[in-house]
Amino acid sequence: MTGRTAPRTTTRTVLLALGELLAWWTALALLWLVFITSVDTLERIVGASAAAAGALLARAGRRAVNWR
Amino acid sequence: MNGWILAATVVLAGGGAAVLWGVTSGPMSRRVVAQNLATSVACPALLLLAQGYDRPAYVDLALLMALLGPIGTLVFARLLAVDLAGDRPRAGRESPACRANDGNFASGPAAWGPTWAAAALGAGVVVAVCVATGPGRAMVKLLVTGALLIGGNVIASRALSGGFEGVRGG
Amino acid sequence: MSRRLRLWLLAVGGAGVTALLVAAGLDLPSFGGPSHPYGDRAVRASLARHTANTIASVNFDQRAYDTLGEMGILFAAVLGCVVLLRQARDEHRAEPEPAEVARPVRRYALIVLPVALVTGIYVVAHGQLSPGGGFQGGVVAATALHLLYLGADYRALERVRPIGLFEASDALAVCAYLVLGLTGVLAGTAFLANTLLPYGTFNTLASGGIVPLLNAAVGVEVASAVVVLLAGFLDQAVEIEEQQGS
Amino acid sequence: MHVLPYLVAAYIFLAGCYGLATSRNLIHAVGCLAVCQSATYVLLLAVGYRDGATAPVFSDLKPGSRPVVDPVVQALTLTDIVVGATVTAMLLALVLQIAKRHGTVDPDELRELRG
Amino acid sequence: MADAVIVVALLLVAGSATAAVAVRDPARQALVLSVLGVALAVLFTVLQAPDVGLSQLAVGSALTPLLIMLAVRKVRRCGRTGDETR
Repeated sequence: MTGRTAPRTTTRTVLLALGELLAWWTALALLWLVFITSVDTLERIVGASAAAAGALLARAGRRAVNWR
Repeated sequence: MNGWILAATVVLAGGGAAVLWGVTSGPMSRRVVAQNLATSVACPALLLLAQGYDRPAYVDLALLMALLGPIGTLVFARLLAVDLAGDRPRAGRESPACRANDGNFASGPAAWGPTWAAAALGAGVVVAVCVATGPGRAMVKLLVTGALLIGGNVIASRALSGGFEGVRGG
Repeated sequence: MSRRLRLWLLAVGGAGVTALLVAAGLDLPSFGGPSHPYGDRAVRASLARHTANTIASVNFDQRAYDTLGEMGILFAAVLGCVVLLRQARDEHRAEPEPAEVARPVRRYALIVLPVALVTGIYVVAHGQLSPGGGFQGGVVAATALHLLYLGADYRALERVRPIGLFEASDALAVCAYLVLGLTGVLAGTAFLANTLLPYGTFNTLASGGIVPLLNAAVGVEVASAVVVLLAGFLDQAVEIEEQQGS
Repeated sequence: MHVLPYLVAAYIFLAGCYGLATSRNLIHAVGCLAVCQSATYVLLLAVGYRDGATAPVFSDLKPGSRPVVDPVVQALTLTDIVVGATVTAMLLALVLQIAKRHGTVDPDELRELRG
Repeated sequence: MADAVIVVALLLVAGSATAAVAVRDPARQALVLSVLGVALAVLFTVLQAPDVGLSQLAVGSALTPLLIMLAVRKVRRCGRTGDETR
């Protein structure tokens, strides 16, 4: 019983985590696009990486605060 | 010398004098409020200056001010929590009710008058500069700056009026 | 030396310095004057190398060697602070107490944390174009991390801050700056000479040759240095206590 | 107006020195040193200013369309601020060591302890 | 007339520097120092040095106050434990 519910909850948590990361990534990438003046390919790549770093930190921070 | 720079001069002179007077006299609770006010005076002044010099690049300064100013106030609110709890203005009247009700924005009325005045100043300046800029990416950046400024100031005032009451040693 | 004597000495010395400073101030070229020979040349050199932000060009191209010295000072100061603030033998670490922070403040900290990090990276990445650069952006990014201490407690900050990693990246960033300088030597020009990479299109992210790379190295170095520095102070202020009865 | 910024810089420096000499607390003395250092920023930037000019940052400005101020002193000031921050941190770490060893941060009491 | 804003910023810096020296308690001095940092950032902006202003903002508004306040807290704790053991 527990063996069957456990994978389902992990899938659910993974999906939730991915959703949270994706939401943060979208928001931060939009923020980057607002900051810059001219858009080119390198700008997009750097912005996407910065937004990814921000999203990871956002999730890490939320988990660190909620753990207790 | 154009109208924008003149407005910035007036904001700086008036707000700066008030901040200096507040931060050098009175109890600790008044000084931290004055320190918080410094951010909310300087950030609109920087926005006005950016518009006055016709340099959109200077908006970065206002953006960083809006981000870091409230963080600085949080530093004081956190590390002076014990001192502030001792001499919070009119704390005796409402402290038990306030502590029970999380998110109560009524505690410490001495702090909230300047906060809302500063928020109104920030909002007015952001709207004026946005109108002058016209729609586009630069306007969204200004709006982000304004949101960070006003949100940060309200939260910093909240932190000053008992946001760190559960903090002892940590 | 008594307090009175010290004040007299200060008054005499202060009067002398005041006289000298006022004389020097009156002799300087008047404020706002039109003649800035070095400035005009620096602007021309910066534009010739397609760097939009002349200050970044001066810092990371024309005077890149001085910036190496500045990085060295920062690195040495952090090293000194880590040594001075280490845990002594008669001290022990007390677990930091959990803190109850009001909910709006905690939420604000969690939301602004990634926003401040992205802003810091933006300031570093656009250092050669708009106002900003490695130092400013690095400090902003490092400050962002400490919102976790302000908005929650020290244990939350410790969970997302592997201090060894930051110490390593501090050293690696200094090495990266040196290696970038040495590649110039290996290519047959001078140390830290900006001749290797193409200068790129003016006012884009890849312009300025070596400037963006040096900027990024300084950004990583400053961010890690500030985190390590504040870790030392936070450890002392929050965790480390003297042994009772010592 | 021609010399006001230079005089302000001199005044800030002297005020910081007065605070350093009369300080009764080492942390306060470190703060006064930071004030002294801010005098150098004011002096350097005042030397580089040009009337009616703007910053030499060309991300939103056509090169040559407006006069610009001196970027060299700005770069010097930038280095100055970094060094100032590290000096503050280093001195505060030393003050903490003194506080731990001697239990006081008053320079006068420290002299008595040594004497 | 165009220099009015520079004069105002200079006076603000001079005033907050005086206050930073005159306020003797380190914690209160840290508050004045953070105001001094903001005033300096505004002065650098009107002197057309936005890079330097950003740098001063980054250091003066959050980093220096945090360092000083942490030092104040540690010194207070040292004093307390020292008194207890004595």
